[in-house]
Amino acid sequence: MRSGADRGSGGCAGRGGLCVFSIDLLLDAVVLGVLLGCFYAAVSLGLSVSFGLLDVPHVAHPAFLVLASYAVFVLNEQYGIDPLLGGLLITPFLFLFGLAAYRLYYETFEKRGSDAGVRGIAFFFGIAFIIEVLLILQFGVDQRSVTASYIGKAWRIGDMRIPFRLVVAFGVAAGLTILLALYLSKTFMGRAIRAVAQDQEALRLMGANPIRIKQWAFGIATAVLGISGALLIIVAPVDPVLDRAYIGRTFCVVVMAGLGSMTGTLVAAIILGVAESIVLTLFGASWAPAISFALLLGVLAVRPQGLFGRRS
Amino acid sequence: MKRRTLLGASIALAVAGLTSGAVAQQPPIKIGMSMPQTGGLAGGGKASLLGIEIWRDDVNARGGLLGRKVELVVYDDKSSASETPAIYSKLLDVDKVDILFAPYGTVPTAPIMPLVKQRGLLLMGNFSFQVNSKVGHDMWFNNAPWGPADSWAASFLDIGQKAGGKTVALLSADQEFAQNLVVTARDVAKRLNMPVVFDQAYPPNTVEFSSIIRALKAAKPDIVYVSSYPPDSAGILRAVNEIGIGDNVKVFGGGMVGLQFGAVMENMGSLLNGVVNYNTWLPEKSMYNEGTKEFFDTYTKRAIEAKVDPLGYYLAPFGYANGQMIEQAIKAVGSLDQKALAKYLRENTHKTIVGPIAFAADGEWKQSATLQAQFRGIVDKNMEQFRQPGKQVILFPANLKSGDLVAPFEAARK
Amino acid sequence: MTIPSETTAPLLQISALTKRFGGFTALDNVSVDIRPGERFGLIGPNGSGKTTLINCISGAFRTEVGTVTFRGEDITQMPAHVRTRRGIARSFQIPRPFRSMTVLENLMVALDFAVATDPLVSVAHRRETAMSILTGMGLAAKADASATTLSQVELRKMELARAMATRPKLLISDEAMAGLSSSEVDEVLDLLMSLAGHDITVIMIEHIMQAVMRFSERVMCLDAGRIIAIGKPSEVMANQRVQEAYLGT
Amino acid sequence: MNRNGILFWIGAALFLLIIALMTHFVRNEYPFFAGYVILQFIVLAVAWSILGGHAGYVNFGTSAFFGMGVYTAVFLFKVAGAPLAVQIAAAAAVGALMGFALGLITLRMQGIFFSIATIAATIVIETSITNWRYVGGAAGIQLQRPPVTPPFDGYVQMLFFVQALLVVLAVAISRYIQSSWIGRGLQALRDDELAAECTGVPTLRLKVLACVISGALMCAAGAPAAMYLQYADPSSAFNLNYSVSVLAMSLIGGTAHWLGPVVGAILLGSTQQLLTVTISSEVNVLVLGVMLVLFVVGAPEGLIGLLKKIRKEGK
Repeated sequence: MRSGADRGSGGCAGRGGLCVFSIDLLLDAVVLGVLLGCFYAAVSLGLSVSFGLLDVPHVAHPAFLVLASYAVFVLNEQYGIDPLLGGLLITPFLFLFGLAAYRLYYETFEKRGSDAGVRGIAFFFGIAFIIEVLLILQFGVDQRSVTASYIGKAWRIGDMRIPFRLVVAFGVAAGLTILLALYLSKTFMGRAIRAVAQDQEALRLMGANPIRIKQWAFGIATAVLGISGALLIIVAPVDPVLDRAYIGRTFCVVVMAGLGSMTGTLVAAIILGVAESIVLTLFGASWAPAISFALLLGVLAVRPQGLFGRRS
Repeated sequence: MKRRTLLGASIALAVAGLTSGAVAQQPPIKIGMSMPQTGGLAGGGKASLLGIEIWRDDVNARGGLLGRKVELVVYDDKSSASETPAIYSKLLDVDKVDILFAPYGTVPTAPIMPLVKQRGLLLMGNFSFQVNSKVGHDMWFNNAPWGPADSWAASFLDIGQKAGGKTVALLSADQEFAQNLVVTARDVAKRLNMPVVFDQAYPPNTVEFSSIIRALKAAKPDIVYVSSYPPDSAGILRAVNEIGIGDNVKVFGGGMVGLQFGAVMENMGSLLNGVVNYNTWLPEKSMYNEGTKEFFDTYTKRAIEAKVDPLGYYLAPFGYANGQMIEQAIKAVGSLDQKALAKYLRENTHKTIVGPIAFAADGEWKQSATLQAQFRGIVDKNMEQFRQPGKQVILFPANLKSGDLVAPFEAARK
Repeated sequence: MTIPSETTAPLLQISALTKRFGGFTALDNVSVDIRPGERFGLIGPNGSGKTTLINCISGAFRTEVGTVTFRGEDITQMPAHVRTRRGIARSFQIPRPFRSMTVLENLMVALDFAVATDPLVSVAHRRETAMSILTGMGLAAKADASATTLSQVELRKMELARAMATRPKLLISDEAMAGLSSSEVDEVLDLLMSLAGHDITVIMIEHIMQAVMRFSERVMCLDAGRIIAIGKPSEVMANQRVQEAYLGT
Repeated sequence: MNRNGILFWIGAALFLLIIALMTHFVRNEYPFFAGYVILQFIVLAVAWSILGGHAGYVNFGTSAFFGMGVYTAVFLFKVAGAPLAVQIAAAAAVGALMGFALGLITLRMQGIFFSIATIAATIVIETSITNWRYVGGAAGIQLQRPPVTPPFDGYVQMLFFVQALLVVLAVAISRYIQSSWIGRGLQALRDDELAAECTGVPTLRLKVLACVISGALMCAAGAPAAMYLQYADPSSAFNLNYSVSVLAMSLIGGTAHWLGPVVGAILLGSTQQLLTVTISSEVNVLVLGVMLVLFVVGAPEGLIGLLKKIRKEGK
């Protein structure tokens, strides 16, 4: 295997001299990992609602995410609007888009009942591809990135340096998670959404219209992408097919979290981020994806309902 | 085996026969190729194709070859190896093309090497890396100025050593091309007995490079050799800019793919300053040959509506050069006989807009003309700046040198 | 509390069964014996643990505490399909037909899997068996209709038919009459009556009291996962706590 | 039923005969290159729908199985110059093992979880191969074909025929499963897992069985690709494209009947081949996307379902 003897290695492996550093290397790795994790959480939250709570196999979530990033990019490029602000600006449109998207999904699948799963997935894959191509035709295949005061600077703590981008991602992600968690637990609509996730029948008997509620929830899930998309393009440049890189990651986070648990999503994402960051820093970096997804498989094998799963 | 070479020969003859018979009613000379127009290599593929198309228009304006118009037959290989065998079979068996060009890049090219060898056909390579080393096809000619496999690692590490560097760090994308580069870098480092203090391959789709750069920094190398891909190059430089890389680093860069493309460079802007990276063509005085300026005048115009790299330094002129070489060969040989063309290409030096090209036995350039250049005084969000000389100062090779290294890296970044 | 078991050995023996979901205790130390051939009624307000109990019997849930013994064999850890082969069949509160199949095929699944599949038994023969069961249920006409086209009562019957096709010793009917008109209720009730008796034991969960009264030889009432009363229907009905549980006072 | 069986086998024999004749009398090699790819997709689609169609468990790991097939072949060829037949047989074995392991880990989960798990498994496997120097690692590996074995006079022709054999095998298996108790069990658990369990269907065992068969076939289909391309690199061998195309083919054809994926694969496969040599741009990705959406929305039962409907209305 490659990252064995014939290849030197970073961090501590083999090289005595470096072991001294590996302690605060580890510390850095953990800190950066937590920040990265929060970023992952931010891009997964929407999915955690749409897939986690509504059981919509939303494979196009990352594609929507990239789409949002491009919207933010345009606002930033054309009018010099700050990416985060841009993200907020497009949020209402995304909400409406979400409502429409769910309506279409419902009419074509859930209404027909049995195994919407398979077709739903295919459907969203189709949507994702269409979005990819439209983006390519519009913007070309090159990467795009935004400019903002907090991109490219770092925050010094001793000899540790933390990129502002990630600090922003951290703050926003944390805020977003708390907001959503509160929304779902405190507001009437939020509780209704959770109820739908638990037991549609019960809700129907209570006279509420589950479809309406699910549509609303999907709207929320899509609206969140405004900010998530902004973070995506703040943290790293985006290109039209970037979504493929995030299908695995986002679903990994949501499933590992246990469906529909917002705080769970945050924690799972942080675990993923830290694992990735530590492997990148201290071991054969090229193994990073294997590690994080093996982690997911492990969790699923032991606890199919995820770390914070609600289902028995 | 024998049976197959026979078959190959007979087909080659058939092709030759067909064409010579065809001269009468003057059908066009067909040049067939696949070109990545979707997928990871699309950006480069499109620029490269534009270069070739410009040559086609020029040569047709000059009245074509052997009195026949030149026509391109191009298919998209989706940047993947699995598409090209069918495509090239289509080109040969259905479209009956006269000359084959290879797609841009190693992955799509690799599967067709055995095919062309088996059929004894000439193949003009297009920026693939060492695809012929195992196959050993003597009718293969690569337009890329790589030269010997280890040349650019050698030149980069040499620059670093001259700047007083002793230890090396290797950071590479865990993908095909980057890995080929880093392998040679390991050998060179061993040869120059420079200890490798850090050697990591980061996986594709890595989002955040801060932690890996942090680890690299901790290894305190003098020379950092990076072989990365376009999506990652930006992330790496950002992280370097934020995390810092340590004052002891003399030179940074070497094999970063992407820093040759206009859009990517524009994106990164001032982050590029100080980076020493490989390139193939740059707008420095020393780089202009007969026809070079005219080519770029045309390219710059057509790049806009073609929605491809507005600069097009990296690939386009070499696509054009491929055309020029085949043009000279056909003119000299006076026919489309593959063997004769190959013989001519192998034995002569060819005048092209990227300078004179002579091939070694393996079909790579006799000596490397891979540039190592340092970015200087780059500002953010400005495409035009890259058209001026002095923005990328050529440090290697000596005959094209246009300036001296500024070291250490941290100093050069300011 | 355990019922002093009758002369014959019990068919089903549940002892100290406890089922928790997270913090919530759905079944709390439930113990009961059910005799062969008995018609057993299970009542209790919503969420009292009735369905949970039969999920534990049929194997839909696994239990951590307590044991389930069927015909002298401990089946606590057996997966559902094995229990079915041992002779435990059930219907569902909300009917769960195989929607992509015809009524006949629904039964064929049972005959293919639940009954020890004997290669000598030809497909044709199995079809006959299935048809005869359907005829017994008055569904013969619908044999080749898609399960999705059935009416509520037909669905109920088909589920019972499918359950019967597994040749059960114990048949559990989970609110098979919910949402049916009174005449339909009687239909289904008569069906269950006719099934019960000849070496099939029936556990019936029901909200419709007169149905339970008519059907059951013995009634057990659950509330909040505990047995609050068990015995003759009339006694249980008279029971103070049962009335409280139902009237929610 | 029985007559159908005979008809089927006659059809299969004819199919193989035609293929064999082609390999001898068609001189133009392009049909073999293009045809090979289509046949390969037929095998993949049929194999996929054994689990995805009958049981309704969406496997995203098609590319993982395919890639493993490729690399099993690469490894055996490099280590021992094993002949094609051995490569394929070994690949099938590996695929079966993979299917078994994956099945045991993931098939306890409800449908969609399984899909996610297969994505994860794919990434884990691809990363491991990428880090395996011996088979070329990320840099990829070039292979030199051995001389072709008679009666074939071209290696591509041979591969074409071999892939055709795999098609017949796959279809025969899928057809048997559909008409047997296995098929009925899978169908039952697809409709309602709990109800199936309570009707005596050993759901987990059936699912794992389906996963094993489907995995073996997918891997086998991948094995010849090593010799077809004479080159292997992880990013091509584990390309997401395989997973999605195969999913699309099965759905477009219809998963209710074994013929569905065959039809779908032929249709979409040849369309893709055609587009590659005609439109040749982003547009062919777009076509895949649009086709997917149109079919799942417009013809949820796929072409087969559509035909059935039409016939019904005809009557």
